[in-house]
Amino acid sequence: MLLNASGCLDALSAPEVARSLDGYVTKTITPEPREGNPPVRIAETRAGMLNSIGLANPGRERFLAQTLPRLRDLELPIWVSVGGFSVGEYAETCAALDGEDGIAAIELNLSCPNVDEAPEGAIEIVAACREATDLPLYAKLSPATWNMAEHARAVEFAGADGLSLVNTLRGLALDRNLRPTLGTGGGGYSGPALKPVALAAVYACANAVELPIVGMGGVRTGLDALELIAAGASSVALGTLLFTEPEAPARIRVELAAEAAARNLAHPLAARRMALGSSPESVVRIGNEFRK
Amino acid sequence: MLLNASGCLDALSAPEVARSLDGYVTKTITPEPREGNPPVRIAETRAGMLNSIGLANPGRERFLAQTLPRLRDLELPIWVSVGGFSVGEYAETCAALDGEDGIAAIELNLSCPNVDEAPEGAIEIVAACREATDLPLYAKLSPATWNMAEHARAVEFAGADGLSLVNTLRGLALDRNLRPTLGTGGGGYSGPALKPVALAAVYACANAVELPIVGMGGVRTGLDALELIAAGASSVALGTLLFTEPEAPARIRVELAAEAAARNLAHPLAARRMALGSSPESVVRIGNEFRK
Amino acid sequence: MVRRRLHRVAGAEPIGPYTLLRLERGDSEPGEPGQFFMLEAPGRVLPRPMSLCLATRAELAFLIDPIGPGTSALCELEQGEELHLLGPLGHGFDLAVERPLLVGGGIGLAPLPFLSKRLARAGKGRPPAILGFRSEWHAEAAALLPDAEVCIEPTFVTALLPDERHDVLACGPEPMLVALRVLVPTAQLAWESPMACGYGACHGCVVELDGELRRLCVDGPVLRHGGTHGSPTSPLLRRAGTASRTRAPAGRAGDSAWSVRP
Amino acid sequence: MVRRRLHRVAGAEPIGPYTLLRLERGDSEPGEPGQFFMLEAPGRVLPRPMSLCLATRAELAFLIDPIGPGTSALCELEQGEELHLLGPLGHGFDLAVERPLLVGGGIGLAPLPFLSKRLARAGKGRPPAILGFRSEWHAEAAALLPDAEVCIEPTFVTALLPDERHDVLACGPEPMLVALRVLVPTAQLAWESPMACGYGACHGCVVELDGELRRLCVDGPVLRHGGTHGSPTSPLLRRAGTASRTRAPAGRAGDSAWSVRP
Ligand SMILES: Cc1cc2nc3c(=O)[nH]c(=O)nc-3n(C[C@H](O)[C@H](O)[C@H](O)COP(=O)(O)OP(=O)(O)OC[C@H]3O[C@@H](n4cnc5c(N)ncnc54)[C@H](O)[C@@H]3O)c2cc1C
Ligand SMILES: Cc1cc2nc3c(=O)[nH]c(=O)nc-3n(C[C@H](O)[C@H](O)[C@H](O)COP(=O)(O)OP(=O)(O)OC[C@H]3O[C@@H](n4cnc5c(N)ncnc54)[C@H](O)[C@@H]3O)c2cc1C
Ligand SMILES: Cc1cc2nc3c(=O)[nH]c(=O)nc-3n(C[C@H](O)[C@H](O)[C@H](O)COP(=O)(O)O)c2cc1C
Ligand SMILES: Cc1cc2nc3c(=O)[nH]c(=O)nc-3n(C[C@H](O)[C@H](O)[C@H](O)COP(=O)(O)O)c2cc1C
Ligand code: FES
Ligand code: FES
Repeated sequence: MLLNASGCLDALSAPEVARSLDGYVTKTITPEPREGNPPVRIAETRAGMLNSIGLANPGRERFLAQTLPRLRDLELPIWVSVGGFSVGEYAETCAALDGEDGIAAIELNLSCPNVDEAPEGAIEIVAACREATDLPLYAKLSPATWNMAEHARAVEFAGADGLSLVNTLRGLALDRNLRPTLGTGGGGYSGPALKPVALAAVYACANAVELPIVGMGGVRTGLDALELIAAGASSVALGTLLFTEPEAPARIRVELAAEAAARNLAHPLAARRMALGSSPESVVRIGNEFRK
Repeated sequence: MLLNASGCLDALSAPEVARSLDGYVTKTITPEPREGNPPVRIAETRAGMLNSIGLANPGRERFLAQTLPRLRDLELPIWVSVGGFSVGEYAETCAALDGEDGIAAIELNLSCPNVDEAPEGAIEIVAACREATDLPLYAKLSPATWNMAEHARAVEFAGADGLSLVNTLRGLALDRNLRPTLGTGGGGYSGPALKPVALAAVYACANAVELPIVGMGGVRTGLDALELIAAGASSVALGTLLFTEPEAPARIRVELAAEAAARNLAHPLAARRMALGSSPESVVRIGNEFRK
Repeated sequence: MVRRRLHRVAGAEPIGPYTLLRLERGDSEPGEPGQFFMLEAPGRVLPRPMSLCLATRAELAFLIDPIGPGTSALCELEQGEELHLLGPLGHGFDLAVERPLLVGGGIGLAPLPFLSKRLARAGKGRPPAILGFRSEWHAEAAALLPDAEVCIEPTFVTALLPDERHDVLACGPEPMLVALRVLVPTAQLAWESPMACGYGACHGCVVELDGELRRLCVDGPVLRHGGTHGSPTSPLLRRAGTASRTRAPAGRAGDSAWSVRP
Repeated sequence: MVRRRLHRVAGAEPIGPYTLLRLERGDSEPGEPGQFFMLEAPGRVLPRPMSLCLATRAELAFLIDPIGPGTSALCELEQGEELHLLGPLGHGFDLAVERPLLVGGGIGLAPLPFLSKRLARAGKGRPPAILGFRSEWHAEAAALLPDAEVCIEPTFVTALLPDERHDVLACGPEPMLVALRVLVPTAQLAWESPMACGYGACHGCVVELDGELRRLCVDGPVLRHGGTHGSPTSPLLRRAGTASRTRAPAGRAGDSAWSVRP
């Protein structure tokens, strides 16, 4: 299953790009509307980019009243990314989404590097959201943690149905005057440089838990996607790549199929967990997550 | 002050490279000798490299008896990188180094991604080592932590005299057969891709504490070094770059001076903390840390 | 509908400090004057926004100021190499004007040749144009807009503004746009902001419009103060970037007279 | 003393699937046969180890098998481009031998032309050589070692070993080296291992020698079993990398007969 990474596509501005995916993940929604951070919000680095969008979003009410109905017209599974600044905020949004049509899953953004307030603890948030909704809950984790595996086990225990790996790292770029390029100082680091980090995170979590994993971070080619699957991902999301190449999903699908075929695999998902080297019986059953 | 990054130079194999630096940092020493990890130990990625050397080192006794005397012949300030698997191990090595001649500082490796056992807690280690030695103690931190600033304040409180930032991130690369390239699976991710992460870590810590900081991570040019200084570093260490270009220190010095001059700075260190935008009075006094 | 196509470089010629990058047009549409394309920048992660400068049946041409890694890589392209183009994107100039006057500053000249041609095609002949440059060298680029009146610093282009009322269509450095906005409140101004995607996906290019942060790539880059599009009314704090910028970053104050958000 | 110099490409010619990359020699020393250089690989982070293949007064040449991104980038270099060379590095072949016989497998031919020349210079004429290749196409590279006896798979080069005792100096894929070590215990064998630095700085290239992990770039790459240098006695577990490797990675078992460390 090919998705966009949260915050890397506006389906209403570019519906044809969204339709080339198997599902659309919204930009993170918070209870209150957020303007986001002051410009400059983006900077390029040698092998990636920095952003400090700062969770700009219309807020829960306007999202439900105005955005969601228009997203439904896309007739795509919609993943709503949920953010907040307290356990209660996350849970309230989950509760509000619970009754809505057309939502395939909720992705809990537990790891945005662009908001100063650290989440109160991923486990509590997941547990509270679990109470609040029956929708599938994906916990989106930061790779900036000493022990990914422990983190994964904790959110699984708290009731997560899946993991989204990874969010951006924290990065900084300076301009010629040695001042931060971004208005906020640092920002989230994404793109090709992140790929080995994303692979390591997916690999560590897949070794620790049997949850489905949406893998992302620096994917540029079908082989990158196949590697995430081999490390344990069951779906792959495209982020920074979509900025450069909105038609990337079609190319990635073709390349992914070719790379799988070159390895005598009947289907890209047959590569799942191949990097883990686990014996066949410990390989989890793969659901029908790939639509195409 | 220009140093090598720990584990990125063997002064006994290449003394002329060590002599082109202002000080030599040893590979991390543990109490017992370590063979290190099984090959394959290195892999290249698009904008960096992975290593799983695994703290291969002769152990404390042989280091003191055989290596240190030969290092002293270099007549360079020697920084000994100390590692271990318990608070006691770190402290014992610090105590053993305390009486030795020619040691400029101890760098506590609190962040090696290639050993499975996580250190028991950076703060306890620093506090115990503080008890064990009067030598300057630098705490080397991982960038894989949600809150760098808090981490920095904690080790300062525990008695660290300085920070070394950053160690590698955890990364993974797969070969054509979708199996991990490195013998150990994942490994430490270093090189150009790490630069924005290193800058962000130095910037966050310099905002939080006034300790001297050895900045490192992906430095390739004098401008990279100057940026680390602007973000708050008082010294800069070269790692992965030395593998490609052993004569890099001389080039970096020339470029660093030129980049400083182009900005009307009398000396590269005059750029220190420029990225922080702090008012002049909050800028810490710069010691005579740059020998050259 | 976002369109991205591969184009072959037909040629790249220096004009003063700039490079005119000519691409084989293929079946790409040039769009409207003032719209822009995202150009794949060789070796870089993100593409770079560029106004279309000239369009013929066979070619699309861009005038590029090499101020950083991306623009320098674009200027080094050679005949026969290929690159991807995404576009045309954004809102261009409104051509339904009575008495057009084109105003350009430095690399802000870029969209004017195409604009001039389109206005001429609309039947009223080539519109008058005034251009300001930093040096004689930079002014060599004025060759792209024959008959334009040209001035060199320390004279600013605003000094060439005629007394009669005109419909000003302008592109240039921020201080120029700011000055024009005061002198000619109805002017259509082409602004800039760093862009990662150019098609509304990243929210990276926002500027403050009528008190709200809006995406310049979707709502601009051409804005009309008090017109349908609005114009940035209170740019956000931005420390000076490069010394050599000659075109206006919107949403940035630099050392201009604009008020700065706390 | 580590030396790194900039060299200009004098030419690059295909020989079978390989490329002979010729560099202007400048004032660089070629070192001893079997020593290697680290070649800057365009666009890559790390340099790549390559045995010196040929040395003239004017040139240093390397024979390169494009098996991955680094070697492919090196094979695409064109005349006039420049790259850095670090070396010569490591320990080469011991030339003080009575009855030399050169044995090469695939790209393992690389160090043999220079070795042959040096042995000839030592006064005993060109030493005999036997070479094995995977195909006729690969065997085109044998042109670099005139008069060598050549065989193509399924015949292995070991089948060409003469009965009389020789001092074998060999380079080739791991199974070949493993077989030779059994057949000719005194053979000098050139091994491989992935290298980041080539000069002892990274500890990345270790192989197990006499029960200890040693740096192949410092203690090798040429090793003699039971000789002064030792030879890898128990390579470490290594999953097969690429299908097209034709030269031996030391410290790896692959599907060879070597024992594997638990
Ligand atoms: C709609 C639009 C149309 C444009 N048309 C043209 C054109 O026709 N010809 C042309 O030469 N340039 C044009 N530009 C500007 C051009 O896109 C930038 O100069 C380019 O992206 C800089 O990339 P770089 O890698 O060379 O430099 P960078 O390293 O990205 O930037 C160098 C310096 O310029 C600043 N900067 C970066 N991007 C921008 C930007 N978009 N606006 C202002 N400052 C920026 C940076 O902060 C930095 O200080 C246009 C920009 C926009 C938004
Ligand atoms: C001392 C020495 C001398 C060498 N001389 C030559 C020579 O003269 N000509 C030549 O063509 N090659 C030579 N090699 C091998 C060459 O260095 C590698 O093929 C090259 O580094 C591969 O880089 P790459 O980016 O093309 O492929 P990579 O992507 O780095 O590697 C492709 C595959 O090959 C494996 N591999 C990578 N490096 C090595 C290595 N050093 N040994 C074995 N397998 C490896 C990888 O694990 C991977 O599976 C030599 C190696 C050494 C150590
Ligand atoms: C401009 C931008 C905005 C982003 N916004 C969000 C967001 O709102 N919520 C979120 O969970 N992740 C956000 N991300 C992170 C991405 O979803 C993704 O985790 C990350 O970029 C790594 O993938 P990539 O390397 O393919 O871009 C954003 C990333 C970028 C570049
Ligand atoms: C091969 C290799 C070995 C390393 N060994 C150590 C070590 O023993 N102790 C340590 O603290 N850091 C070690 N590091 C980390 C470096 O000291 C440095 O923190 C890191 O590589 C980032 O710098 P760079 O990007 O300039 O390489 C090692 C890095 C590499 C690449
Ligand atoms: S440039 Fe991405 S939204 Fe405007
Ligand atoms: S290649 Fe670095 S120590 Fe041998």
